[in-house]
Amino acid sequence: MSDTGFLPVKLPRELSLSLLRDMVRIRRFEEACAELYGQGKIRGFLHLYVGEEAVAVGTLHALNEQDSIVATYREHGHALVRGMSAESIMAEMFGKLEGCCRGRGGSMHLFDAATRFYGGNAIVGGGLPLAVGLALADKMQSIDRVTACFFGDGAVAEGAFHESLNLAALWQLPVLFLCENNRYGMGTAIERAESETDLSRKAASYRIPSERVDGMDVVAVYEAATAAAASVRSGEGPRFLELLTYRYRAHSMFDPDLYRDKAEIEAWKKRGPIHNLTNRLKAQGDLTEDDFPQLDADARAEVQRAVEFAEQGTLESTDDLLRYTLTEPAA
Amino acid sequence: MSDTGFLPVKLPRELSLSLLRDMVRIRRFEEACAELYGQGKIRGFLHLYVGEEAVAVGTLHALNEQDSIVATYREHGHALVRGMSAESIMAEMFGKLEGCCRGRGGSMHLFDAATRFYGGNAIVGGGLPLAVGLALADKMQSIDRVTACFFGDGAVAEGAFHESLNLAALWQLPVLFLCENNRYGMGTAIERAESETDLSRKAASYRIPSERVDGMDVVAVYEAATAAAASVRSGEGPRFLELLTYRYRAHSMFDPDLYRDKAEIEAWKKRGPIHNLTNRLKAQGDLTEDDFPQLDADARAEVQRAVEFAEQGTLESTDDLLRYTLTEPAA
Amino acid sequence: MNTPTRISYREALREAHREALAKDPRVFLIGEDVGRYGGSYAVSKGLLEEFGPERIRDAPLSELGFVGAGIGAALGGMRPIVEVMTVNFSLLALDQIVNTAATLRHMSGGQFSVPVVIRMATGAGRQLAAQHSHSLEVWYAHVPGIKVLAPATIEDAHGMLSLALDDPDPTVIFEHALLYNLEGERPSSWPQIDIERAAVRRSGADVSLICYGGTLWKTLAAANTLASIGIEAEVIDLRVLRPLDEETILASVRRTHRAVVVDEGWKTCSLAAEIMALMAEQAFYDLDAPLSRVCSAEVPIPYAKHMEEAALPQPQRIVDSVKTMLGRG
Amino acid sequence: MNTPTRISYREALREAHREALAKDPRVFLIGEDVGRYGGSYAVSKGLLEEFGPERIRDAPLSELGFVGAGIGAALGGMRPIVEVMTVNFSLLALDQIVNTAATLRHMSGGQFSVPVVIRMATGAGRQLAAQHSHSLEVWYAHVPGIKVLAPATIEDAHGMLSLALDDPDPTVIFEHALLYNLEGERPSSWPQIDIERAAVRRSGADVSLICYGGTLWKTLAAANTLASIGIEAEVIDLRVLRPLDEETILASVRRTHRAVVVDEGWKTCSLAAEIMALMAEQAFYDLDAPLSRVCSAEVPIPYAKHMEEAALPQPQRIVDSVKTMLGRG
Ligand SMILES: Cc1ncc(C[n+]2csc(CCOP(=O)(O)OP(=O)(O)O)c2C)c(N)n1
Ligand SMILES: Cc1ncc(C[n+]2csc(CCOP(=O)(O)OP(=O)(O)O)c2C)c(N)n1
Ligand SMILES: [Mg+2]
Ligand SMILES: [Mg+2]
Repeated sequence: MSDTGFLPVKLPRELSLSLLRDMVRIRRFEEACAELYGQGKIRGFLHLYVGEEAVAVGTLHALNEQDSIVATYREHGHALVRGMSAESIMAEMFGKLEGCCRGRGGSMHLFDAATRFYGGNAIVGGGLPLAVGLALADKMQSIDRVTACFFGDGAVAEGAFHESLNLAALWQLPVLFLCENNRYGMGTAIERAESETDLSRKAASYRIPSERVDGMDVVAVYEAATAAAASVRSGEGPRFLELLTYRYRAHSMFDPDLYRDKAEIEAWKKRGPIHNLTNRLKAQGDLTEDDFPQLDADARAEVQRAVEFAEQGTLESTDDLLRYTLTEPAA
Repeated sequence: MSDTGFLPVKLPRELSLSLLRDMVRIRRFEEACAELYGQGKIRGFLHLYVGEEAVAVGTLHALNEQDSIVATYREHGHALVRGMSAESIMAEMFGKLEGCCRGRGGSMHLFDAATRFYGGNAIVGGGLPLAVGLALADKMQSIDRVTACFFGDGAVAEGAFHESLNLAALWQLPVLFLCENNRYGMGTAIERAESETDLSRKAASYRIPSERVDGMDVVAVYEAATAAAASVRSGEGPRFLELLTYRYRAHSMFDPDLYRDKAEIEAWKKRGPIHNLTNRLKAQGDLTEDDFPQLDADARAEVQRAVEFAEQGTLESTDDLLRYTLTEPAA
Repeated sequence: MNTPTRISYREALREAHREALAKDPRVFLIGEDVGRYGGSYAVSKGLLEEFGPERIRDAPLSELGFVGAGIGAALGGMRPIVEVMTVNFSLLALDQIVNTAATLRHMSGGQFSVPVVIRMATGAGRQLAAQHSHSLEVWYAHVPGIKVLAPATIEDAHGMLSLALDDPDPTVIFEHALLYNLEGERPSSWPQIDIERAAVRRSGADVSLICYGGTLWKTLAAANTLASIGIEAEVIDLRVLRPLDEETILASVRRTHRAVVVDEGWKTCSLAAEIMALMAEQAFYDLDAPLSRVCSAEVPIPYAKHMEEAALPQPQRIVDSVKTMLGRG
Repeated sequence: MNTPTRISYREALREAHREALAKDPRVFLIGEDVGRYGGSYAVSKGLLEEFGPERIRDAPLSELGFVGAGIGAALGGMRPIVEVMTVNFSLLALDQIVNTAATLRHMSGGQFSVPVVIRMATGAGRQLAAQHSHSLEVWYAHVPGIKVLAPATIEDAHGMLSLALDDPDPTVIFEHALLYNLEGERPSSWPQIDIERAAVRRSGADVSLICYGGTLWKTLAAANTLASIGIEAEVIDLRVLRPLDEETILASVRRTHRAVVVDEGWKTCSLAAEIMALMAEQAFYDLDAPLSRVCSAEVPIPYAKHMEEAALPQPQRIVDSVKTMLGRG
């Protein structure tokens, strides 16, 4: 750590601003979602990412277009940063035909073939075996690609975690495991879910090199993910990052959030990722007075356009109800 | 190790002889099973324990009558040492009404309420959650008891292993995990199943104290199990022993055993547990010329009686087919 | 006299839990977020404060592990209530339920009992999409060695729990997620119920409508609509999905000579199919018309509201199918 | 002319694997003990030597993990054949099959395909007792988004694999464990088959016997016995358990007016129930007698041979049920 309390890393200004921009985009998008849920425009389960932006942004910026992404039900941010349009995501949550999945998936099931975004999975731990399989396919086809797999601290207790990490390590597959440790699985604190709360140690027990990273510091996340992705890409087998983060909001819109201290939330907010990066950039002289207001205005405008797009979207015909269950015979 | 190559441990002669006796009983029982399978008297799947006797014998002697046992499909030896009669086990495998489970269970499903022998489980890893639950019941009822849970190296890759170890450690339950590492799960060598082949390290990743033990040396097993059971009993939470052993025979009677070197088998046979203990006892002057022939004759006679008992057993009436599915209303 | 108070299905369940926990020290509740969070459907809200963390036991995300542990604890003398958040996640625990809980008594030749109660939310209707909308009651109803209950009313929600706990064998209770908010008058004392019989929720001579769980209310709504056009439907609530109360089902269709089975499960290989098979086997000569069913469309449940509604059984589809059957289409 | 050579169901399967592996580099086999051990039912014996350990990939005991990995690999462009040793262990993998493989195409609005083939042994009859004798085809046949096949003949064992691999959607293939040793004449060239239609394995006008998988041969044996007393049974082998070929089933019963469904699954909520429901729904006016089924007794399968036999469908029970139906009891 340097005197300013930051890692002594200085990213190029353009990159830094782009990290900031993406965090702000997520934040504004998520705030809008919460509001739209209140208005009944978005329904079903809605899980917000507010507070955790540095994780998706730092990791996804460290990957390239050819890489594959497997995420969870808390994935709007990932989808957005990965390059899916805010319009297609918002329309999906409105249940509109113009949504990325024609309104079939909703908030928990965003998919996009073009950006190799493989969801969106509402089964905790369900994405891990899938990621292992995607990586296996790449390795067998000698495709130079990383599969990044996001999952929460809660997922670590699932058998799927254990089986997947072992397979990935055993077969030396190009998977980058990204554990978003926000300290809670719904209302269950990690201390009440894991006998070993240092999750990177658990990863090590599969002989997967692992590291704990400050998930509130997007620069630290970016650096760690860049190094880990490079290692995975070079054929050294899987890597594991435990990203220490926090969600400011309740687990979902149904969660009364009674299981944690308001003081705990406030303490984490002080270390907020956006705040954190703006301070760093200011200290470095990389952020002008106008930069943030500009980014923010852009993000708000993007979200506004997305909401309008979604509002104007159409509903799929119920005549098509049975479609997309099996492949249709070519016409 | 002392000069003789043995642990510098000297157990009381009576105990030593009883360990030897039980290993020989298992050996003779299993040899008879193989033969009876050839004759078509025993059917279904049959998994023999020949070579691994020190594990069941050393561990079960370290436990007491009030403890609970959960085993696998390779459990004749455990059942026998635990105190179930050879008759009831053999009759079970003959499918006779006089068998421990009326012939409903067969070789893979030996059960006995009297000795708290909870099976016999044909699902690899299936016994682990059950053992956790038994221990949870004991802890909640303040019953001073250890639940010993046997499973193979192959089971370690299952999600059930992961979830069970975490639960046991998280809730500090009195479970003694006993991993019978015979280096193969069917035809799959441990190196092709586990990215980390030091299984006691995996246990440690749940913060469960663990130890690797020479599973061909019944004295080492007994000592380790005694210490571990004492720790579990004293309320220190679960313990894990990895018992390094080897099966001389094929996985089951269907296994052509093509996946391993004959030389490997021969090398392990040189370290055979019965051989090992007789040598040690001779070196200690604890085994007279007559002792072994006597034990052996007793074991053969016991097996002979069991076979006769099973032969003479009766078949359950098919009118009773639907019984034991649900509890019957009291008469 | 007091004015009657209202009570919800959720509260009735909570009350049943409270009574069971108070009565028998062997009873405990285990599951994901049953404690601090208060239960994902708030069934157990407040119980942690009352009974403490040992008996209201939050489990990690380990469905196979904690369901198996519940089974083991039952074997070890406790009376666990295992809450699996939803049937969707129970897929991860099926091995323990089918291969252990359902078989132990039999494999051991009758030596061991597994008095575990496994509760789970089921069904669709809240736009939770393909992975959170299953109705797999039929899978469980297929398995010998377990009992399967589906309380559709507040009385059943309350009463079935303690009867299940008294049962020496494993019992699975399905609570349709849309029922938790169902409200009704709080009975001055809880009625005596059983877990052997189906219930005739409405009498009628023209057609039998057979349903369970979440579809009861849709079916009753359909029956009301039918009554307004002069068709009197008998509504049978199965209540017990395994073992089925064949007698009540057959008696009804022998009176009405026509039946429509309503089931939120996907149509093919549904529980509805079993009810139809039963009638085609044992009441064939009493039938005056082809049997019919109203089930979910054969598609993973879509998110969009209009599509989800189109996929699920609705009162209008029940009405239409009865009208067609009676030549009143 | 060469004397015809014999081939077993197992060898036909092996040949199909070999052809698929040789033809398409995207095809690989993954499962427990498929390699060094040679496959628990010896289906893949010799393939490791021929295709190497990458393509004949031994997996650790991790059913959820490697089935999920197969699904992921299919999504990633490969054509995996996943061997789950038996349906009993597939319970551990159901979440990946039902919640991922079966839903991905739909949830993604048609963007993604999962061309995975999952093979598993099924059924009882070898005294393997309660945990190793399930017949859960009906569970899989309930799930939209997958196809379910049950080859009962050597030709189907050979031909279904490549058709399943060509299919862009997930396919589950059930191989009854007692069929592996089935022998027959090796056809000079493999016949063209399909995976859309049920097969009429024997024609007859008096009654339709509908079966699949392991019960085909028992049913044919029963049909022979019936023929000897002058009853001509039509035997329908379903072949495809999802989507069902309703047309062939209904056409048969419309000809014979009577049907017995034979299914090794437990009776309640069996696949047999679905076939009966179908007929009661769509061929009701063609039926001359109550429908009937011969299924497994509702008990975990016992170990003892005589008890196991008593629990499973047997030719004599099929014969008896037809005789009763025809008033020839
Ligand atoms: C298999 C499974 N069990 C339970 C749930 C219900 N559930 C949804 S999210 C969640 C908490 C997951 O926590 P974590 O993995 O830490 O992710 P986070 O929500 O904190 O991002 C639970 C219990 C589920 N969706 N899937
Ligand atoms: C869940 C499950 N998967 C597969 C099998 C088939 N199977 C039976 S034993 C066995 C090997 C188990 O190896 P291990 O745990 O090392 O025990 P060992 O047989 O060596 O004693 C396998 C694959 C099974 N019974 N259960
Ligand atoms: Mg979390
Ligand atoms: Mg082993």
